[in-house]
Amino acid sequence: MQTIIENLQKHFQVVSYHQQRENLGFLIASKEVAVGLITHLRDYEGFAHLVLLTAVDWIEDEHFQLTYLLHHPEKKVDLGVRVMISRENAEMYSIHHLWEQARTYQRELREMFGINFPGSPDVDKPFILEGWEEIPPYRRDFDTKEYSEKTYFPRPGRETHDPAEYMKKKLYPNE
Amino acid sequence: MGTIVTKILYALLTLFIVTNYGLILSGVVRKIGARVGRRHGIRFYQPYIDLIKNYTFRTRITHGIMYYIGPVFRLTGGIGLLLFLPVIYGSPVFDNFSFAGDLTFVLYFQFFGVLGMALGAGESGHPYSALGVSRGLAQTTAMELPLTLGVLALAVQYHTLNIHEIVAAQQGSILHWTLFTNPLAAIAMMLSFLAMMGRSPFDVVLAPQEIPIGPPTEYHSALLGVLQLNRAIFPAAKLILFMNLLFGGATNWGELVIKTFFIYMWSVFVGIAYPRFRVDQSVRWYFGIPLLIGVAAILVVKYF
Amino acid sequence: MTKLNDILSPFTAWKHVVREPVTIKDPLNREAADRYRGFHKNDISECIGCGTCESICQNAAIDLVPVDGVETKDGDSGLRPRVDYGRCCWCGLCVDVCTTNSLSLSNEYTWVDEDPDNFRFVPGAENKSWDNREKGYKKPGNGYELYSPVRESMEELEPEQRDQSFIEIVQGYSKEQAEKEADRCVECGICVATCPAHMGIPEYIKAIRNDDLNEGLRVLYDTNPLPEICGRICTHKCETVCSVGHHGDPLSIRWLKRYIADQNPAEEYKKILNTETLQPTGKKVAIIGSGPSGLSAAHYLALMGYQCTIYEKLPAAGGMMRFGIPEYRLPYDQLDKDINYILSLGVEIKYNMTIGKDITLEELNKQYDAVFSGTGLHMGRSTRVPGTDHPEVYQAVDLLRDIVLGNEVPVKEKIVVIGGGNVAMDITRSLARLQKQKFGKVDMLTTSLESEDIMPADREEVIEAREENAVIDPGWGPVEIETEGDKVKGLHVVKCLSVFDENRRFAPKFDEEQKKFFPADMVVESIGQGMDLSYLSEEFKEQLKMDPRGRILVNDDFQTSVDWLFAGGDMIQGPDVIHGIANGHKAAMGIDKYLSDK
Amino acid sequence: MGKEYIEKRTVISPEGNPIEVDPLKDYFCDAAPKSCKSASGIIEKFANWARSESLWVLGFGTGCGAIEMRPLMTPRFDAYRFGIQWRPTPRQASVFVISGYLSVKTLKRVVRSYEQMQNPKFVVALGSCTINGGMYWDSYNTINRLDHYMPVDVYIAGCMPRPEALLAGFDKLKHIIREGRGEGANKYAENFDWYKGNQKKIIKDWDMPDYNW
Repeated sequence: MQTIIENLQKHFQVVSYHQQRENLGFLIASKEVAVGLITHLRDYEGFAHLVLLTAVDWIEDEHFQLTYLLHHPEKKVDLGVRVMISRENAEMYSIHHLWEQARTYQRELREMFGINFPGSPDVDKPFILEGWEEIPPYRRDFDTKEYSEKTYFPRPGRETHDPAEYMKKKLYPNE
Repeated sequence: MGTIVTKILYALLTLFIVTNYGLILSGVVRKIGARVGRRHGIRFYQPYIDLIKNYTFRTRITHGIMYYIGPVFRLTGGIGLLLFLPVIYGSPVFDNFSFAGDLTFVLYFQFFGVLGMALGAGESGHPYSALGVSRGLAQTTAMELPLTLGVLALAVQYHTLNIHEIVAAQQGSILHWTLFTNPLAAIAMMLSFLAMMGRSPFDVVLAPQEIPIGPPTEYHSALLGVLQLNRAIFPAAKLILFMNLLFGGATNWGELVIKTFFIYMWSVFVGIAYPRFRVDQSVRWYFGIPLLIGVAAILVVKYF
Repeated sequence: MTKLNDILSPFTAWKHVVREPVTIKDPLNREAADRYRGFHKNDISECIGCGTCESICQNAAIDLVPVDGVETKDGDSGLRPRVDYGRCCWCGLCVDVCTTNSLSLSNEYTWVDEDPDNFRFVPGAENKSWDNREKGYKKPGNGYELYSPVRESMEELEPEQRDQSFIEIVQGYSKEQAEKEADRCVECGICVATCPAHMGIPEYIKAIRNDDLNEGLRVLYDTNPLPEICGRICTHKCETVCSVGHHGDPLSIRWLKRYIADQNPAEEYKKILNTETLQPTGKKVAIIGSGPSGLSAAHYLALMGYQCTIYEKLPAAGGMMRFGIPEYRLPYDQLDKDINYILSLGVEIKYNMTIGKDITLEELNKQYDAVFSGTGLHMGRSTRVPGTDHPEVYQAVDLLRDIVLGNEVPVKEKIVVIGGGNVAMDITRSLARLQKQKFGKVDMLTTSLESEDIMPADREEVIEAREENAVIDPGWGPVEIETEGDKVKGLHVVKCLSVFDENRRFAPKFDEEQKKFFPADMVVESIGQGMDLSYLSEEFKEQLKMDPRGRILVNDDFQTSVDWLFAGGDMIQGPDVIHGIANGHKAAMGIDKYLSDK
Repeated sequence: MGKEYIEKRTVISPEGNPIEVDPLKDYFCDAAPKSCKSASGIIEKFANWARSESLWVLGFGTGCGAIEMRPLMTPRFDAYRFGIQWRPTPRQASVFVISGYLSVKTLKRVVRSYEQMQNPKFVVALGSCTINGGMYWDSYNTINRLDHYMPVDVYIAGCMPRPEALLAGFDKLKHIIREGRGEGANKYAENFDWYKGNQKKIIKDWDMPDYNW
C-alpha cells in the first residue's frame, strides 16, 4: 500500500493519505486530477474494480465529498479516492468510460444529491424518483420528515403527552 | 331423426362425463405431484372451485373479436377431438361420431385449438402472449412430427383411418395391443404424448415462472374459465385417443378410467421428476430420437 | 455422452410420494419461539408512565396517553404508553430501555384486522389475548441495561477524618464523574412535578451531558436561586421518584446540581445569567427573614425590578440554612456565594433588625408597597415529659444556632438526643464533633419515637451518624428525664409500638412493659419546631386568618388575608429548603401580580 | 420524458392523409370503472364461497414482505391446500398482496396492476408500513397509508408479519368474502375520483393513462 502511495505522489498531487486498516486507505485528490489519478490506479496500479461511488453532503463546509472506492483484486486491498466538490453547481467529471457501472452510480448521485456528471449516459433520466420536484432528497438541507408529513398524510388520531408537563398540570392545577 | 337426437344427447352425456373426469383427474394428479414434493397440495376438487370462481367474475375486458374467438377455438378443438372419438368400444351409445376417416380428423383437431389460441392471444396485444404463442407453436410442430409418423405407421399397419377399426383390431388379447404389435410407433407416439399433455419438461409455454403464463396472459374471467374447461376436456380426450390407438380401447367406463389414468401417469411420472426444457432444447430433442423412432416405425411396418 | 443414470436418477424423487408431507398441519395456531418479539404487554401497575419508551422509539410508534383507573401521583405520571402497530417495527428497544421493566413483548404475532385504526392500543389497559402469555421477549437480565443502574460513587471523607472537624464531608463530582452520572438520566421528567420548585431537572442534567454548564446554571436559576445550597442539603424528593431508581440507584440529582453550581465561578454569574442590568419598577418590597423563602422571593422580585429590603433578626443571612444546618454539610462560603449573588442584584439586607421591636409590621407597610414574611420555624418543641424544664435539657435549634454564632455550647460526656428527624441527626453529629474535640471520644445516643424504617431523617444521615460512632436507637417513647439537683441522670423510655393510627394521625401506642433507661449528663430535644409569631401585634393577629392549628392561611399566590402581606417558607409549608424556595418564588410572582394590578 | 407513448401524434397514411392517433383512446380504456351489482341471494352466496375458496394471488412482490409470501408456496406451509395460488398476471388474480412499504415509484406500478384486476378483487395489506408508514414513516419516498390509494380489505400487523400471520390474513379475507363484504372493487369505482386524486397528488410524473382496465 505504502509503495503505491509513494508511487502516486510522484505523479499526482495527493493532498492527504489516511490508512484506515491494513487493507484499506483513503486519499484526497483535487477535482482536476481525480479522474487522471483513478485512470492511473486502474491501468498502472491494478485497481481494476470500482467497488462503489458515493457522496457525502458536508453542508457546513459547503461541499460534497465523492468517494471512489477501488479494489485491487490481486493484492486484496481497497483504496478510496475522495474528491471534494463545491455544493454550488455541483459537477464532476464522469468516469463511465473507465467502468461501465459508473453510469448507474452517477445517475443515482445526480438524482439524490444533484451532482451532475456531464457526458454520462442517461444521467438526466429518472432513476428511482419519478417526477421529483424538491431539492434532491439526500442533500442535508432537505427535511425528509417534514416532506413526508406534508405529502403522505400520516394517519390521524395520534396524540401524546409530556410526562413532566402533564404531571404538573394534574398535580398542581393552580400553578 | 330420432337416432340423431339420441346420438347428440349421448354425445353430450359423454362430454359431461369426460369433463368431470378430466377435472377430477387434473386435481388428483396435482395432488400426487404435491405429495412427491412432500406437501399436501390442493384439494382434489379445487379445479371445480377455480372454474366456478372464474365464471363468477363480474367484469371482463375485450381486445377484439379474435380475442373472444381464441378460447372458443380452443374449446372446439377439445370437444371436437372428443366427439369424433369412439369412447367405449362396442357401445353404440358412446361411439359418438366416429366415422371412417376420423383418424385424420382427430389429427386436425389436435392442432386446431393451438392455432385458435395463437390468433386470440395475438389479438390481446400482450407481448408475453405473442412470445408464448411462438414458443408453443414451435414446440407443437416439433412434437407433431413423431406423433404423425406414429399415426401413419398405425394407418399402414391396420390399413384403415378409422379409430373404431383400429380398436377392433386390438381386441382379444393384451398382446394384440398396438403397444406390442408395433412398439416403435407406440414409443414415438408416447414420447410425443409427453409434450401434448403440457407437463414438464415440455411446459415452458405455460410456465408461470418463465414468461407469465404464456399465451393466456391476458385471458381472465369467463374466458379463462373456457380455457380451463378445455384444459380438463382436451387431455381427457387425448388420453382416450391414445388408449384407443395403442392400448386396445375400453369396453366399459371402468376400463377406460384405469387405462387412461395409467396413460396419464406416464406423463406425470416423467413430468414431476424432470426439470423444464427450453423451447430450443425440446425442439432439438423431438427432431432427434423420437423422429428417428417414428421414421423407423413406418419403415418397419412397411417393409417387415 | 448421456449416461443412463442421468436419465433415471430424477425418478428417485418419486420415493417421496409415500412419505409423510413436511407441511405444518395447523399453521394458524403455531407458537413462535420462546423469545420471539411479538405484541406488547405492559404491567400497568408497575409502569410509571415515564415515557422513556416513547423517547427511544425510532419510528415514533409510542404515545403517552391518560388511562382510566390510573391516577397521576408522585412518581407516576398517570400516562401509559400506547403503541401504534402502523409504526412499530418490533425492535424491542422500548423493552430494553423500560425503567420499571413493566414493558415486555409476548411471542404472539398474529393480528389481522379490517380497520386500520384498530392497530393502536394501550398494552395492559386494553385486554388482549396475549396478556397472560409468559413467553416472549423481556429485558435480558445479568445487568443488561442501556444505562448504568449503579450510581457514580461520590468522594467522601472517611468517618475517622470527618468527626474531627466541621469540614465538608462530600467532595463533589469531577467532570468525568458528573458526565458519567448524567449519562444515566433518561430525561423522563417524572421528578419535575415532585420537586416543590419544579426545577428543570432533565434540562440541567442534559446541560451537563453537553458540557454546557452555563446553560445548566441558567436552567437552575429559572426556578431555584440557591443552587449551591440545594445542591448540598436539599431533601431531594426528586431522587425518591427517579424512574431509574426502580431498577438500580436513582440518579444523584442533588450532586449534579451542586456540580453545575460549583463549576460556575461566582464572579461570572451575572454575565451567564444575563442579569447585569435590570429594569427597575420603582416599587419597593420588604422581606422579613433571610431564609430560603425570603431570599428566593427577593431574588425573583429583584429580577422583576423591585427594590427589595430584607430584615434579618440575626447578624448573618441565611436563616435556618446557616443557623440550623451544620457546616460539615453546608460550608458557609458556599452559602455566601448564593446569598452574595442575590445581594448583588440590588437586594438590601438589614441585620439585627427584629420586627416588632426595632420596627413594626405596620411601619413596614407604610414604607413599602408589599411585605413578604418568611420567618420560619425557630422555636424548638418540647416533649413535655417530666424533667424537660431542667437547665441541662436543651433544644436542638438553640444549640445549633449557638454553634454558628460562636457562643459557648455546653458539651457533656454523655448526651442523649430525642428525635428522629434531620435536625436530630444534625445536632447529634455536631455534638459528636464537639465531644471528640473536647473529650477525644464520642458518646452520643439518639432515640426517636419512630422505628428505624419510618424515621423521617434521611437514610444517609443515619448511616453517617453511626459511622461517626453515635448510637441511634429508634423506636422508644420518652417517659421521664431523671434529674438529680442540677444534674441530669438520664432518660426513661418505653417501647413504642406504632406512631400513627389507621387514619395516619399522630397517636402513638406504647408497650409499658418494655422499658429502658439511657444514662446521660445532658439531654437535647429535637422533635420539631414551632413558629414564633410574637412579632405580630395582637390586633394584627386578629385581622389575619389562621387555621385551627394556628397556621397563617394563604391563597395560591401566598397572599394572606391582609392583602399587602405575603407569607411563605417553613411556617406555611415545609419544612425544608426547597419548599421555601418554591414558596418564595410563587410569592414573588404573587406580589408582582398584586402590585401590577394595584 | 417517458410520456411520448400516451401523447397524441399525427401520422401520414400511405395515401398521404394525416391521421391523428390518440393512444389513450386507441389503446387504453377511456372510461372510469363502474360499480357492479352483485347477483342476488343464494347465487351470490355460492359465488362468494367459490371466490373465497379460490384465492388467486397476484405474485407481485411490492416490498420487503414479498419474502414472507414465498414460504407459503413451500411444502412447509403449502398454502395451496387452502385454495391459495399465485398467478403471474393481474388479469387472472383476485387478491393483491401489498407486501410492505410502497415507494411512489412502486405505487405507480401497483395502481396499474390493481386496476387491471377484475371485479371482485381484494387487497391484503401486509405489515405496519401499509397501515401508518411503519419504519419508513418519515421517508421522502414512501407512502404512509395504503387506504388512501386503494380500498384495503385486510391489514396484517407486523414488521414483517410471519408467513403464519399472512395465512391468518387470508383466512380472515375468506370470511370477509363469504360474508359478502369484499366489495373493494366497487368501492374503488364509486370513489374513483378521490382515489385518483390522491394518487395523482403524489405521483408527480403521471405518464400513464387514467384508466387501466
